[in-house]
This record gives sequence, structure tokens and C-alpha cells, in this order.
Amino acid sequence: MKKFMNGADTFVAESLDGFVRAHDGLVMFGPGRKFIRRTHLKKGKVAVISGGGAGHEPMHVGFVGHGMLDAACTGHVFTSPTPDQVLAAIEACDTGAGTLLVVKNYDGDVMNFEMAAELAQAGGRSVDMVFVNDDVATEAAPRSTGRRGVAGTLVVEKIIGAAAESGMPLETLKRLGEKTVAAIRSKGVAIGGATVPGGVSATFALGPDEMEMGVGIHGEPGRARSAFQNAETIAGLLADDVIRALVAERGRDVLLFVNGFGSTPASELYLMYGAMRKRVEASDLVVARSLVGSYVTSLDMAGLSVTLAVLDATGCEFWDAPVLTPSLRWGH
Amino acid sequence: MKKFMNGADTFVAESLDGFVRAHDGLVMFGPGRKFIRRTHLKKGKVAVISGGGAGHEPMHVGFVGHGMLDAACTGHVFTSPTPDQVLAAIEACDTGAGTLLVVKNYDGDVMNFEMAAELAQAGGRSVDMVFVNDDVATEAAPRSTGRRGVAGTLVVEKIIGAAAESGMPLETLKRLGEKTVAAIRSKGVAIGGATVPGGVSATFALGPDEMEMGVGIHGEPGRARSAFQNAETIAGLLADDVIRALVAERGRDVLLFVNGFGSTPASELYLMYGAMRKRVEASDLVVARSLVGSYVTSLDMAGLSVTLAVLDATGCEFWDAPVLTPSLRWGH
Amino acid sequence: MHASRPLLPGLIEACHAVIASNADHLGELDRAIGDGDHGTNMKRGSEVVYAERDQLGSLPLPEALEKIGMLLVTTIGGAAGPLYGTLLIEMGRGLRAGRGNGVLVETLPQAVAAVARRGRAQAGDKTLLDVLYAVQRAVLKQSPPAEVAAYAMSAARDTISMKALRGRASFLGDRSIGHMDPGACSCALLTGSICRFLEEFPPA
Amino acid sequence: MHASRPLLPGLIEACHAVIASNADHLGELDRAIGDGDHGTNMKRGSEVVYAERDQLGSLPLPEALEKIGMLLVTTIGGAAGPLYGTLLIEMGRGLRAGRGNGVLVETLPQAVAAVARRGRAQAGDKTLLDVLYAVQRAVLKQSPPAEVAAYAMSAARDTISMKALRGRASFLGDRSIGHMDPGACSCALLTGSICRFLEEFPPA
Ligand SMILES: Nc1ncnc2c1ncn2[C@@H]1O[C@H](COP(=O)(O)OP(=O)(O)O)[C@@H](O)[C@H]1O
Ligand SMILES: Nc1ncnc2c1ncn2[C@@H]1O[C@H](COP(=O)(O)OP(=O)(O)O)[C@@H](O)[C@H]1O
Ligand SMILES: [Mg+2]
Ligand SMILES: [Mg+2]
Ligand SMILES: [Mg+2]
Ligand SMILES: [Mg+2]
Repeated sequence: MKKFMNGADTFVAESLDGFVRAHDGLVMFGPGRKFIRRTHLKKGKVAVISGGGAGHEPMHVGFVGHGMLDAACTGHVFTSPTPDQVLAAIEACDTGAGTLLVVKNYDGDVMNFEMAAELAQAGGRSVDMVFVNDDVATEAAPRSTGRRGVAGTLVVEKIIGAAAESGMPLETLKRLGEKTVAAIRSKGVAIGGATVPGGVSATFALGPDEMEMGVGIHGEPGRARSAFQNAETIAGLLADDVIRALVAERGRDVLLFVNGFGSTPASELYLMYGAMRKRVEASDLVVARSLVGSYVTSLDMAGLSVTLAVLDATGCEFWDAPVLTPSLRWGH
Repeated sequence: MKKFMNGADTFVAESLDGFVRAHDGLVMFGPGRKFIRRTHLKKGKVAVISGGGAGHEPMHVGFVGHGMLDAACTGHVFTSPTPDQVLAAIEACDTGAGTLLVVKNYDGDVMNFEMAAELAQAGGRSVDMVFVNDDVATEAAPRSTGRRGVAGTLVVEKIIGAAAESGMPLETLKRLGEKTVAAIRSKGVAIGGATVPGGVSATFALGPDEMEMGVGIHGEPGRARSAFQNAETIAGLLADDVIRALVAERGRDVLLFVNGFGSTPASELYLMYGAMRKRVEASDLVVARSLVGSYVTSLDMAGLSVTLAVLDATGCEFWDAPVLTPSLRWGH
Repeated sequence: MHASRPLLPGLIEACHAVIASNADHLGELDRAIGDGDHGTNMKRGSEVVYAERDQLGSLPLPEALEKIGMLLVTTIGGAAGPLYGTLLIEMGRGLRAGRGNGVLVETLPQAVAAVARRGRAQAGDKTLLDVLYAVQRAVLKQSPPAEVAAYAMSAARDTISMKALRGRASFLGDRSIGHMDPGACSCALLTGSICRFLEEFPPA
Repeated sequence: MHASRPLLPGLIEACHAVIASNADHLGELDRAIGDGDHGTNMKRGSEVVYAERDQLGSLPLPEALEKIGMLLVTTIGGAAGPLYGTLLIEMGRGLRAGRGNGVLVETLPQAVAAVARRGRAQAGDKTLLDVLYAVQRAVLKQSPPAEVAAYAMSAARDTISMKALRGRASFLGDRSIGHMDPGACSCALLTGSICRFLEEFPPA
């Protein structure tokens, strides 16, 4: 597979190195390059830290900065970072008001972040966690891992990040995080698999007229393979599932976020945004905020996801609040 | 070819429609949807207008807004817009200080914009043009079209846009534009062709170990096909050519812009940014500003380009000036 | 078909038909040394003109030609739009201004010169101009239609060995050699189609 | 090889070898119902432990086990890191705390329970726990090494027909049925390798 890299072993490290150099002033490496943090911490603010496997760029490192994350820990490709990375980030960014970890709901991520939280707590720090689980393609059974976290993570990090910036204390922030998570649902479709650095082929192969519905962001197969359709039909399949899962009353304000998985051009994302928006409005929801772009990716996977988040007045306020990160900026 | 669309004929119109809806408040359609303009014009400012074929999104429409363009005209895929589109944009955005058209150097674009300029001038308006020609893969012969315009167009639009916002009059603005163009060079590489909506195959086919060097942004073949290489080597091939063509004295400040062509993930762009930066610094140039992202694309082409722009103090100032557009935002 | 068939709508139909059946081929030529859209560009233009053919047929010839040119300019875009558009606009204006004593072909030299100015191009640059110059030469020496068509196609073939100096193909440098220029091809095809029509239905 | 070979470095070598030669297979299993990295994850972990084998061999067994666990936790990441790490850390801590009268295998129940707590998982969830429980049962009834290994592999095979309730495979729902769980496979492979080593070089 042709990839712009020097070798699979150094891929993540070299990519992060380029990232930090491109955005120096805004972000910097922590000791031992275990995490990337914002250059200037704000004393007395709850530290908001996230992270996950590499391959989702610009998430999470692209969301480090004023109004969003204090630090992000990156693991190997599609592999959760280790507890020592997260612990080091907590120790660097906790300025006294404690730390909230935003974790996507994968057992690997949950366990590694949890071990870090336990170690930090054993060291006397206040640490709490919010788990993002927005993917409706993965329904929660009574005794299972439940829904995984996908593009909705960006929304949680933005809203929590803004609330933390406003001085919200840890407990309230965690509650806001849980409320935010509960009001977000996503669904994705792929028209081509991801190629992992060093891998010999795509994570799954699709025929020229096939698509994979209900995919996540790790190049894994989705819930079902079916015939490729036109934009209207796909928009319907995605949006209807998400709207149904959201159980929002008519007339509510929502954020509509169309997210590319890595190799879907902006023109197609915008086209799908238009198609989804019609669906959402036909369900008597009000598209009050929008985001379109490849923010939560799966290496070079072709495809996209749609995320809907119900926003109350507080949610809108925190969504609109100033953010200054490598990948999201507004409101200054 | 699998594309998120309803049909090739409606692809551009539906994509632009989604774009305007996603960014309403910032941008709007002009009459007859002939162009997209910023919602609020600034009286007495020179209007800066650009445009080109569709397929380069987010360029140019993504650069409409405060500090950059007043309007952008989009043609069919890879086809220059028509003179009536450009004329309509001029008529809507000229608030008395005249209009500067930023045009990429393709005969089609040049002729259509020129016809529009002539019509506007015949109607008594002041209109001038700046032609961007940054691609070193296309060397200028005495009697030829010369170098084509590629990703450096973003830099010209940013700097000219900021200068216009500062109140610079038309003549001075045109001179600044020409000076800026003269100090920008780019070169691109593709590892896969583009698939045009409605087309049955990619614009060119590459073997699993091949790359096309010196490509533009219209899915056209480049200057030479060669064996795919690792990131260091490709960075060298691109950066060295661009540095050589730039003929900048040692110690000069430059902007280093690594641009994805549509389906190259951010992780690989950042990795290449790091590799290029080493090359640039080894040539005793100072990377004073950076930009990494898929801004000037060629539909879903896989590959990237590197752009270097020598920045003097004025250039830095206009580059840093506030910009608030759908796709570029900083400094507010 | 009968000889009293109105000239302009007939010519428009003929041009529309030749573009429709050759659009894919033109696209392929353009994919080799350009951006692959010359077929769809020409088709888009010819369809708009075709849709207006009756209305255009009811106009005096100079106005009709100018109108066709404007339609091409405002629908084609790209390089082909301004070039074919300029050709027809200038012929119409020439006729109206009484150039060449009202003989249509006599307006060609000035119209072709306007195309060359618009494109900043010369003979030998591997563009549709190479065909236009050939047509102009043949027409001015009053060659019969079949011969004019043959000259045009031969001029288009001559572009194969040329290195492009204008248009997108120029960006390819030496790699442009060995391919027929798409604009030259469309121009020769249109010429052929017009000439065949004029042979079959000679204007009164 | 000779019988006086030191136990821990030998076991480490055996584990390293079985992972090295099965990494691609583990990756493939994980590609089917996970994210394809289980092979490289296990390899990364085993290589770090392998590089430290002599130093680890010089430590008292409880400390060595804990240290190996920490190495796995800090190098593997993903789900496998905390799970295998917890197993070894807890066995080491158990030994040190005098659990099971200093008999290594007697520390298994509490260590496996810690793994289950960390993973919030139960028997039948289609994870490496299904193999760990089988090993624990066999070991506690003092089955000979070859039999323990057979139980482990059979438990791994039993995961094929299960529907995953934990880990990434759970996201696939019914689509997870029909594939062996990668973690169960690595766990059975490691068990087999350890058992073969212990048969060949029975500890003093
Ligand atoms: N400067 C020019 N002068 C004359 N003819 C030109 C010029 N540039 C391009 N052409 C003609 O236009 C043709 C390409 O038209 P088309 O593909 O429709 O536009 P574009 O090149 O903008 O995609 C070329 O094959 C050539 O014959
Ligand atoms: N919650 C859990 N409890 C027990 N075992 C688990 C759990 N989640 C995953 N596993 C085991 O981990 C294996 C996957 O490991 P690995 O691929 O290295 O990590 P990841 O799933 O993070 O990519 C699964 O095959 C399964 O055996
Ligand atoms: Mg993983
Ligand atoms: Mg074109
Ligand atoms: Mg073309
Ligand atoms: Mg895995």
C-alpha cells in the first residue's frame, strides 16, 4: 500500500512530530513525548484530557488548545494509549482543580484510562471520566460493551472544553459530560476500507458497487454490507437511524455534523450535508449548528458519518464559545 | 466509481447548496446562484473575487469571507466559470473601489475572467487581474501558457484579501498581488488519479508501486511517472525543486504549506510536513509560518503538494491578519 | 429532408449530432493531454444551442450568430467557451458591420484573428486555431465543401506531432507530443459536419 | 538445551517465540472481528519483555512477574495490555503476599478474577477470559502440562461459536459468530508454549 511514510514503526511518531512543529506556539510535547499539551495551561481550571489510538487525526491532538483539550495521548495505530501516558498527562495538566478524562467507549481505551485514573487517584489527585458512546450501529445489550464512541467525541470535547474554560468544577463538568453524551448519536458508512501502515491490504475489501453500513472508525467491518446507493438514499439510511435513536422532541435545536473518514473529498461531504439536512428538517428538528469536515477519521478510509447532537441553550453557548486549536477555531 | 452524489449533472450544484447551508450567516448565493459571496460587504473596499472549476473544494468558496474573498465563482468540474458568472459577482461586490480578480493561470480561466473584466470595464467599472502561476512542474517557455496556478493560490488570496481589508487601493493591491505571486512556488505528487463525477475510471491509473511527479490539480498526468518512494525521498524531490525555483536568499522567512489533494489523510500530510521542513531548514530558509491540510484539491486524488512562499514583513502581517471564512479562520 | 430546409436550424442540428456522437472520443483525447472535459463541454454548449434552434432560425443571420456565440460563452466555460464563442460573435458582428460584402466566409479572417488574440495563440501551438487557419485558407480559395472538410481533418491530424504551447496540454511539455489536440479534433468534426450539410442542402 | 536452564528467561523465550511465529495469524483473526492489531500488539509486548529477560531472570519471581506485567501494560496498550498486564501483576503480588502458600498456580484464581474485573467480563463473553478460566480449572485439578495446553486450545476453539459481548468484536453483534477470538487464541498459544517448556524443563 502506498503511504507517505518512512516505515510503519515510525509512522505515528513522525506524524506527531510534524504536527507539533506545524502548530508550535499552540501545542507542545510533554516529557518523553508521551502526550501533546497546550502550551499555556490555565491555573485552577479542570484539566480536560483525551486520547486514543492513532489513525483518527486530527482527533484528538488537533483539539488541544484554548476552549477544548489540555492534552491528548496518542497510542499506536488503532491502539489505545497506555496508562503511563495518560498519567503523565494528568500530572502535567492538573493545576489543582482536578482532571476529567474524555474516553471513547472501547474496552481498551476504558481500561487504560481507568488504570491511569486509579494511579492518579492513588497519588491524591481528583480524576473523573466521561465515556462517549454515540454510534447507533452498536446497540447496547444489558451485559455488553455497549455502543462505541465515534465522531460525537468531538462534540463532547468541545462542549466540555468550553465549560471547563468557563470555570466549571469537576463534578458539574462530569454531569454535563454525561448529559451531553446522552444527547448525541452517530452512524457511519464506508465505501472503502482503511489501510493500516505496514498492512498489506485494506482492512476490508468492497466491490465496486458495495458499501459497508454501520462502520466505526477503526477500519473494522460494519453491521451489514449492501448495494451502493445514491446520496439521497444513503442520507436517508444514516439520518433516519440517528434521528430514531436520538428520541428528541420536535422543534429541538440540533447540531448536524457530517464527518469524513479520511479520503472523502469536501465536495461530497457538503453534498451529503445538504441531503442529510433535508432529512433532519423533515423530522421537525431545527439545524441550529453545523460542522462539515474530516475531523474524526479512520486513516484513509473512504466514507463518512453523520452525528446529531441535541443542544439546549447551555449546549449552544458552549458550542459557540471561543476555541483555538490546530483543527477547530472560532469565536475569538 | 462510488461517489456520494445523486448524479453527475447535479453534483456541483448540490454540493454548493450544502456548502452555503452549512455556512449560512457567513456566505450566501448571488442572484441565479452564479456565485457565492460573503454576506456582509465592506463599503469602499476593493472587491477581491476568484473562482475556477469545481473539484478543488474547499477552494475557492471556502475562502469567501472577512479578510479573504468577497465572492467566488464555480464552474463545472475542472471547467472555468463563464464570464457572466464573474460579471455578476463583480457587479454585486464592487462597492466603489473597484475589483481585483485572482485567476489561476489556465487559458480557460484567463479567457473567461478576462471577458468578464472587459464587459465590466465597458460598463465603467475598475477591474484588474492577478494571475497565479506557482507550479514549478510547468516551466515557462518564451511563447507558452507558462506555469499553471495551484495551491499557492490560497496564499495569494489570503494576502491580497487582508490587504484589501486594510483599505489598500486597487493599483497598489495589484502590484502586491504580482509581487506575492512572484515569491511563491509549488510542486505536487500523486499516488492515485482523480475520479470525475460521471467518469468511468480515474483520470490516470497508477500501479501499486508507482507515483506521478509534477501533477496539477485537475487529475491530469504530471511530468513523469516513477517508482514510489518513502517520505524522506519524496519530500526531497518536491522540496528541492521548489527551493531551487524560488531563488530566495538564505535566512529568508518562508511559509511552508503542505496541501492534500483530496484523499490523503491528515496524519500523512503532517508526516510529510515534518520531512519537508527539514529540507527547507537545511537550505537555510526560516519556516516562519505553516499550513497543513487539504485546501486545494483535485476531487479525490491521492497525493499532496508543497508550496513555499517567501514572506517579507508585509507578507507576514497580511498572512497573520484576521480571516473568517468557512475554511480558514484565525486572528480574531 | 428537403432542399428548402431552413439553413441555420439544419446546421445546428448537424453540429449537435456530430458532437453528440463524438463526445466520448473528445473526452478521451482531452484526458490524454488535458483534463478530460472537452467532450462534455462541447456537448453542454451544443445542447443549449440545439434547444434554441427554432428561435435562432427566426433571427437575421448576424444576430443569430452573435446569439449562438453568447450562448456558447455562457454555457461552456473552460477554454472552448470563449474561443468558439468569440468566433461566432465576431462573424456575426462582421456580417452586421458589412465586412466581406455580407458574404459569411469573408468574415472568417477577422473572426479567426479575434480567436487567436483571445487565446494569445499562434499557428503551430497545437490548438483548434490550427484547424481554423486551415479552414480559412481553404474557404478563401473557394475549395468545395468536401475539400474544406478534408483540409480541416488533415490539420487536426497534424497536431498529433506538435508540442503544445498553449492550453492545458502545454503543461505536459514533450509529453503532449503524439496525441491529437481535442479542440482541433472538435473543430475538424464540426467543419466536416457543416460541409456535409452544405453539400446536401446548398444554400439558395 | 540442558535441564539446569533458568526457568524465567526460558519461559520468556518460549512465549516470545510463539508470538513471533503467530503474530500474522493473530492479526488476521483480529482483522475479522476487531481492528487487526492483536498480532502487532502482542509482538510489541513480548519483544520488550524478551529484551529484558536476563535482568528479569535475576529478580525474585514475584518482583519479576510484577515487572513483566508493568512492561506489558506500558508497551501494549489496547485491550491486551491491561488484561495480560493485570494477570501478571496480580500473580506477582499474590505470590509476594504469600497467597496459595507461595505456589505460583495457586495465585491464578485471584489474578484471573482481577482480569475479569478489569475487563468487566464474564465466562462466555468470547474473550481471553474463556481460556484463562479453562487453564485455571485444569491447573487446579493438577492436570499435566500437555493436558492443560489441550484444555486451553479447546477453550479457544469454543469461542468460535460464541457471540461476543465484550471488546471490539461485540460491536459486530451476530457477525462476530463463526470466528475465533484473537485474545483467546493468543492466550491458548502462550499456554501451550509454557506447558511444552515446563514438560521439557520441569522446574526443580
Ligand atoms: N490559448 C488557447 N488558444 C487557442 N486554443 C486553445 C487555447 N487553450 C486551449 N485551447 C483549445 O481548447 C481545447 C480545450 O478545451 P476544453 O477542454 O473545453 O477546455 P479546458 O482546457 O479549459 O478544459 C484545447 O484542446 C485547445 O484546442
Ligand atoms: N472487556 C474485555 N474483557 C476481557 N477480554 C477482552 C475485553 N476486551 C477485549 N478483550 C480481549 O482482547 C482481545 C483484543 O486485544 P487487542 O486486539 O490487542 O486490543 P484492541 O481490542 O484494543 O485492539 C480480544 O480478542 C479479547 O480477547
Ligand atoms: Mg486496537
Ligand atoms: Mg476543463
Ligand atoms: Mg479540457
Ligand atoms: Mg485489536
